[in-house]
Amino acid sequence: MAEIVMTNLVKTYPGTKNRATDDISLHVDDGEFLVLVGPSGCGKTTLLRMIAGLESPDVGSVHIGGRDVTDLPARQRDLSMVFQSYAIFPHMRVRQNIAFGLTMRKTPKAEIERRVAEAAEMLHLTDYLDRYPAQLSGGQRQRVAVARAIVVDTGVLLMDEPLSNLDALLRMQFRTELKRIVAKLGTTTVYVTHDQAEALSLGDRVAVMRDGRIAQIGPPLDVYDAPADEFVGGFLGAPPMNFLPAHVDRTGDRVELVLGDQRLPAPDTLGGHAGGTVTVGVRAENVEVADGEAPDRVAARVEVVEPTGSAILLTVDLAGRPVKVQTPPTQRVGAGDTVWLAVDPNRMHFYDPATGAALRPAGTAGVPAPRDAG
Amino acid sequence: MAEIVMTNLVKTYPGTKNRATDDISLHVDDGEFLVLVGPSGCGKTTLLRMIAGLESPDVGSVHIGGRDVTDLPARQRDLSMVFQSYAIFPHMRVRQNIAFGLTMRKTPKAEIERRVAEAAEMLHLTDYLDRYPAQLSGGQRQRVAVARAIVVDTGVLLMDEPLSNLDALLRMQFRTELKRIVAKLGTTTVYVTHDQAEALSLGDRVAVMRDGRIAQIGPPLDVYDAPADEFVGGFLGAPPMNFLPAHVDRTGDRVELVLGDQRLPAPDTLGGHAGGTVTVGVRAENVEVADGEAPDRVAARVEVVEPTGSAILLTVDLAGRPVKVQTPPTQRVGAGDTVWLAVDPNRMHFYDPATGAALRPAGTAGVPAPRDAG
Amino acid sequence: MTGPATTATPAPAPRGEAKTATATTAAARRRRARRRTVLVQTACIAITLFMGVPIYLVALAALSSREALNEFPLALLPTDPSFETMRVFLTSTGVTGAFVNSIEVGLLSLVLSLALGVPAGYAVARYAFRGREPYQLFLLMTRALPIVVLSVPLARVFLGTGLYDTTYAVALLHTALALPTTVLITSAIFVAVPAEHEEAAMVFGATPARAFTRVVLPQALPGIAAAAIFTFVTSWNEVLGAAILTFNRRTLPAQVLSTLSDSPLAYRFAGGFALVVPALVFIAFMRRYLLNMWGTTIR
Amino acid sequence: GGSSTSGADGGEGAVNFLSTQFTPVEERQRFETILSERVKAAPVAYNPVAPGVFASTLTSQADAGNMQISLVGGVHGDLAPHAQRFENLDDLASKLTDRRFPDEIAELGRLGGAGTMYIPWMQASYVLAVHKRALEWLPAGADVQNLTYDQFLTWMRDAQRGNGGKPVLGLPCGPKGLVHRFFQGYLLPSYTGGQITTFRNPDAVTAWQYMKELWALTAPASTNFDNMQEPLARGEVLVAWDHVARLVNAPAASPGDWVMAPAPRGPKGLGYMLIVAGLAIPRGAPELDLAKSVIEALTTPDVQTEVLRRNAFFPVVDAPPATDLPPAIALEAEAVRRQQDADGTIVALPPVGIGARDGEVSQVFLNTFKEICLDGRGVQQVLDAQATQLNTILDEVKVPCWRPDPVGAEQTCRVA
Amino acid sequence: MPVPVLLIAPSVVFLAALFLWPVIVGVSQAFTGTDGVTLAHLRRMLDDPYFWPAVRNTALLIVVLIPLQFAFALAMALLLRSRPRLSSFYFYVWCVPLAVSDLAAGLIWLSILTDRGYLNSVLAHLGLGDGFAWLSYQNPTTMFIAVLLAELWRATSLVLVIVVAGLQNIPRDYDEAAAVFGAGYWQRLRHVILPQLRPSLQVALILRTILGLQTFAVAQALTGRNFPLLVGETYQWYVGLQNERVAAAIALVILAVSIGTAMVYLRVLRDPSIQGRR
Ligand SMILES: Nc1ncnc2c1ncn2[C@@H]1O[C@H](COP(=O)(O)OP(=O)(O)OP(=O)(O)O)[C@@H](O)[C@H]1O
Ligand SMILES: Nc1ncnc2c1ncn2[C@@H]1O[C@H](COP(=O)(O)OP(=O)(O)OP(=O)(O)O)[C@@H](O)[C@H]1O
Ligand SMILES: [Mg+2]
Ligand SMILES: [Mg+2]
Repeated sequence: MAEIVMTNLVKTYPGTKNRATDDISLHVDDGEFLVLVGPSGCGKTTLLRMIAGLESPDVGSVHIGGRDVTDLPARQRDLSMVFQSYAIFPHMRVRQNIAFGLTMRKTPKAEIERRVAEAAEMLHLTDYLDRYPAQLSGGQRQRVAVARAIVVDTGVLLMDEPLSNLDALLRMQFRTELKRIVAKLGTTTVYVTHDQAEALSLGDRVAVMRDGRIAQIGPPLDVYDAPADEFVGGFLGAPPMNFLPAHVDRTGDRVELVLGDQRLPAPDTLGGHAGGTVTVGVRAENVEVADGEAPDRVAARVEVVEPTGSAILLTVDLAGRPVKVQTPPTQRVGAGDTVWLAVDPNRMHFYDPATGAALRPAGTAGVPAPRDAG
Repeated sequence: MAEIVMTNLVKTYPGTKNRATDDISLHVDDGEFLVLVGPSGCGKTTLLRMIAGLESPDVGSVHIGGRDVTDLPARQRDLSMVFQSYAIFPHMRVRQNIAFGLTMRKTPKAEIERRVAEAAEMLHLTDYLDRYPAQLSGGQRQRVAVARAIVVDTGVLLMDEPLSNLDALLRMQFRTELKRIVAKLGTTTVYVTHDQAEALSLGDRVAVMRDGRIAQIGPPLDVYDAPADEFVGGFLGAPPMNFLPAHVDRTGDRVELVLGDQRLPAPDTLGGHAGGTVTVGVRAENVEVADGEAPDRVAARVEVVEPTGSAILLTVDLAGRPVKVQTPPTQRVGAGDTVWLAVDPNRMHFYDPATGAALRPAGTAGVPAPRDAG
Repeated sequence: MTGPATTATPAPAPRGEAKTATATTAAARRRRARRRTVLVQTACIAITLFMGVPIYLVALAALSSREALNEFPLALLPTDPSFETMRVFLTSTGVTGAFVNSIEVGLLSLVLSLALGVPAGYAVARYAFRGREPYQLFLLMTRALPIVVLSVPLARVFLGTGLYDTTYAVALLHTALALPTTVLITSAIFVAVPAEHEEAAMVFGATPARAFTRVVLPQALPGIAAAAIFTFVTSWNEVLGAAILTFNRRTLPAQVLSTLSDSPLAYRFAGGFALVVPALVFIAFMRRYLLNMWGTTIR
Repeated sequence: GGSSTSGADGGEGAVNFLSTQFTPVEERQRFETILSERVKAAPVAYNPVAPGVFASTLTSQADAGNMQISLVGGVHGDLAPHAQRFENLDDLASKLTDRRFPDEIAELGRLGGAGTMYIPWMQASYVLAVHKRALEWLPAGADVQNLTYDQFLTWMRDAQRGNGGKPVLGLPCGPKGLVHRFFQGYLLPSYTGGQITTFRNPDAVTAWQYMKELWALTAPASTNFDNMQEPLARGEVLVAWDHVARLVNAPAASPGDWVMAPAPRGPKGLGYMLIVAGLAIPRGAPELDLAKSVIEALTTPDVQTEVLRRNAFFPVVDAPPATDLPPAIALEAEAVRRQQDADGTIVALPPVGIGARDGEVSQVFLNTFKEICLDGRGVQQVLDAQATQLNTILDEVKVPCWRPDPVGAEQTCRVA
Repeated sequence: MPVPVLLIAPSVVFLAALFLWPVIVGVSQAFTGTDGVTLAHLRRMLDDPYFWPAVRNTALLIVVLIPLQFAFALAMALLLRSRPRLSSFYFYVWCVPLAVSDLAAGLIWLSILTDRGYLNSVLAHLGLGDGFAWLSYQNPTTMFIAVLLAELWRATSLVLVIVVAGLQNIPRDYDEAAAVFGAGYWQRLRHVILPQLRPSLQVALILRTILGLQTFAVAQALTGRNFPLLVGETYQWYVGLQNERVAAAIALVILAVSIGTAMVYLRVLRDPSIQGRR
């Protein structure tokens, strides 16, 4: 039982005007894996530190496993943490660093050895166990920090960008392992990352933070597919969601979006906004790119072609605005070509141009298409 | 004129057995943007430090702009650097930190102010100019390190994972800006990253390192599409390239790959290996997934479905081996389904099962399909 | 584990009766925290009394009349302050001159010992050169030999140079006495300054000297301040060397302290107290550098 | 650089005067007044220092051949180690015959050699200071001005009893105290008639036995007392023996409460020690002639009386008895006079001619005291052991004995 | 010339210019007599009744005092580190004894502990007897405690200041990390703070020991020669007995002990994790 309940957490660092976290309330279930994302400086670390007991909130409380721990020192909270700055002990060898949490818990020697060896193996640190941190590369240091956190079996695991300095391959391997460990131990995990793929593949839920507040929280694909506002849509996903202002027009039964002098079919539910202007949000990968003209397609001029390996990212000019669209790597297009774009109306999201908030009642965006999820 | 020529650089850290860089020779053209990638601990930072003059090589030399700088101290090499661990000065405010390089160069006050403001603006640090580093978030600190490096106008710019702690959006914005600056000033840049997209979109060339050696160097898509060996193929790209052992069979004119009891057409050039076994490398996005059976397709059972946002990643079982394939997010498949896979023979890469090296003379893999590149 | 809570619930679920329980433990915890604060304060006050009361007593004695000091039990409060002994003491021959000399010597020693000692401390901290340990022992050797047995040859060294009976001679001697302290203390602090900061400075075009002054030195300020305090108070209180090397240009301790034990008790207190005050002012001034000012250190 | 601290900025034409006397702030102040008012020959930069510094300064300057001091002043023991570093002052001595220095004092100035090495400057002695409250326990028939050691012992015993068991006697046994002079010049001469030769004879055993008893009646805090005027003034002890200059402040506040008396007498007489301070001129001193004029000025009866009046050091010249002395000094002057004029006095001198070993000889007496009184060792056994030590030193220096031991020019002094 | 040599050269030259000759003269005094080389002074030293007590007392004082002092200084530094209210005032007061010379310190403590001093005055005001002879040679225990107390007062600030300066450069990160991993206060102290403080502690230990071997004024003021210390004996022989040769012999003993302990400290407390030295 280690669910985390944060209630109205407010924290302002002394000497600053803005709140680092602004009235955050959040409930992380026992054993849940919550991923925290948000722009740099939005308060993610601060939130973790308050859970850990390293920072005491100005207002609000933190409960872990039903206990009010707001005033409890860190070491009594039964948690472990990967620090963004690693904070591995320079005066200890890697082995002692990894073993630190176990040593503090007076785990038997043999057990410590076994677990350290295991963690080191997992993070490819076995050869470095007898080095001092100063003798390691940046990524190796980060791995020590991660290893130190995962060897101890605590109720709560906090990880602050634990893999930022590792290569994709290692990161992927570790992700799988972490999933396994966490599931096995039932650890409640809060995980900060900037990596899209990590957020979507690891999290039971994703919380998107902005300026010290939670902008949206929900299962990864919900958040990805149906961002609650322009900010979330723009923030999650690489490339970010495209946002275009469009006029809504109803011609008989048909609801259409007017983009410049071209038209695209819109979902019927948008009918209520007929005659008005909305912001259309659509992801690059939800735009279908065709070489030839067809009904219900709009023409656009290709401006930039960026191969990203697994796909090609095009920046096209649509009604005078840059739009990012994605095509499979097999597509042959060049800058200056004209392409024809189509969008499944169900993949469109609509936002209030004034507030940026999703127009939920009027669209289907709130109900994501059903998906299989592993 | 600031091309960098490294010749036979060998470096072994005292107290360690392995070479951190092992006889590296590398030529970076004046104004070129070289991206350095490689697994954690492979020697990237060490290489940068030798270019910067912070580490002196045991063997070998470094020339910058035609001058032998091997024994020249860092400050006389006219370069700037983003340190992996930032190394920003804790006793200086952000403003002084960013201005440091300019101050050392005795730039006029007004000029310093202008440039610092510009860099701060670009990295969204304007509000934090009067803070001490201890009062910043991790990402903000990293941005200070980046800003400090880009305000000075030097011949060589070294960046060691400069964006690892930043969110994708900021990273993308900065990438665009960096490209602009570097192009404008003609700075020779060596850039270490773990980010696939960064490597492919920023680099004029990409160098893949492994165990202190350069495994492959070339234009990004060459390296991506035609990895020189299994290591590079497995390392670059997320997910990594799939590798499958296959028997080569020639039936009349037709060269085929035998995978278990299924067959796939292979390029004719592989004919020379008929009767032998090769390792086939194919990228997830180059596997075409169809719901129905067709000639020249092989059947596979879906095991894991992982939505990554812009696509769906399937892990399928092909002839008893896991293979990652990618489908557009519109595809509907579930675990346990059977799918039919096809691969364009030109997208296949072949490797010697014993050495892992590409079978160049026998395949077309060495010559990538022509592409437009931005 | 597929069904996490659908929304971000603002309030914790299991409240109810548990609420009061957690409330009381929270209160208990706060009480414990308060008890801790009280404990820390008590300890601080106790130590402050131990460290401060003797100084209070000297001040008290220095401002008491001669007769008051002969009473028993002694008064513990300044019921009848008398500035007479203090006045006589402060106006006695040479005290002003000696005061000026002491300041001169103290500051000169400070500057010299930092100038010589800080680079050496840096070398000891940063470089693993051969002779590092012998060098440290060499430094200590000059301090480990009781200076009294060196007094005559030392005086002769200065007599031979024409520096005898000048404040420079005393400053040089005090520099030598403070040098081991300066080197060792600063070296202990320099090790803690990340070498990477220095490397960064050099990459950005700083000469080694500038990298040192702009980047390393500010971070080592606490150690420099500690060393400076030692140098100054050592010099300020040193008697024997100053007495042997000067004749007509005494420092305050040489002028006063050396013969203080022969003076009546009241003068001893007055002299002792008068000597302490300037050193206290100096420490008050240097103290803030001992605590670094840019928040917590980061790496 | 540096600012002058000597009051006379000892530059050209000034006399640098290094001295071990008048170190306390007030005494120094008063003596400087005398110098500036009465010594017109030259400005004098007066520099009182501790004896250790005195020796180091003199030695180093002499060794370096760079003498910057024109005049030195100190007690016999301060000057004796430096005999070979001083100018011969025979000419000055003959010029000053009108001062009529007592022979024994003038003799001391020759430092065991033939020529005059220092000119006598001042003299002093040790007496008893007694608070009148202690007189109530004085044994019947005893005269405080004419005590025997046995009466003294009885008195102290009664006084301790009367004082609620707390001793009333104090002796200056602190690290800078002068208690060894008590053994060398008072106790032992009074009991044995000698100082060195009789060091371990049966009389000496008696004397030390006596000392042991006396110590039992002495305040234990004495081992911290460097001078006795303060414990006396504080009322910590009521009776004390010490150097006059170290007693003078005790009666200062209320002279009416105090009595000053000569030391007690023993079986062999009243032993007392003559303390002489002298003035010498180091070889190679600058301003030699001015320094001589200063010596002349300082030995005029007028200045000598003034020094007594202000700083409680007695004249060494034939000066008319001073009137208008401050009460405390008058008390002391009276006691010193009585001590000198008493019947059967035995004058003891501080060691003569043994130079730098003066301190070591004194230490032998101190060690004897420590072992007998503090450590409680057997008297004879301690005396034998210490006698060996003493002889070791004396054998090295090979000098004839000094008073009260039999003075014979050709024979070296040893413990019998 | 290598950089470190250039950096230490000025101090070496300076000290050598000033001290080389005096040290040679001073040291050689111990072994030369009127007729050549001799061990007589050493024998004299060994035979002196004060020598062995001085050795014993010095050793006792160092062995008891220094651990006490370090514990005390650390406690003070850690109290300050928890940033109590008024901490800067406390810190200042705790530094005050630094400003006091050892002669003055002796005077101060004598005035407190002497029979009619402040301590007994307080006791008298409280009606608790009329004075105990704390410093009497008959009460060696209180005498020793008095010296200990006075030295603790006088010289702990030195350690405190070095430790506080050292603490400034330890990032709080490490402490926080340790706390998160379940380390209690004492564990953090033992596993994180003290190891990182090692260079400062090493230096403080060396300096404190060497300076400790050099001070005697306080003990002398409080106990006279009842509690002889080695340096005190050096002064006694040099100043009081004017025998600089035996004084030099004792000084050599002090020198040997100082350098010996310093060497041990340098070796034993060497930091294995510092590999970053060039
Ligand atoms: N100071 C050092 N002493 C000893 N070994 C070192 C030192 N610095 C790095 N190494 C080792 O040298 C190898 C290369 O290190 P380097 O820092 O160049 O790796 P990197 O490619 O930058 O890795 P990362 O991506 O993790 O930062 C690593 O195995 C590392 O353990
Ligand atoms: N010690 C501090 N003092 C003052 N302000 C601080 C301090 N630490 C953080 N802040 C500010 O609080 C805000 C939130 O910081 P926090 O470290 O929580 O951000 P973050 O979300 O972790 O960012 P990043 O992704 O860059 O690590 C930032 O604007 C930062 O500047
Ligand atoms: Mg953060
Ligand atoms: Mg690196």
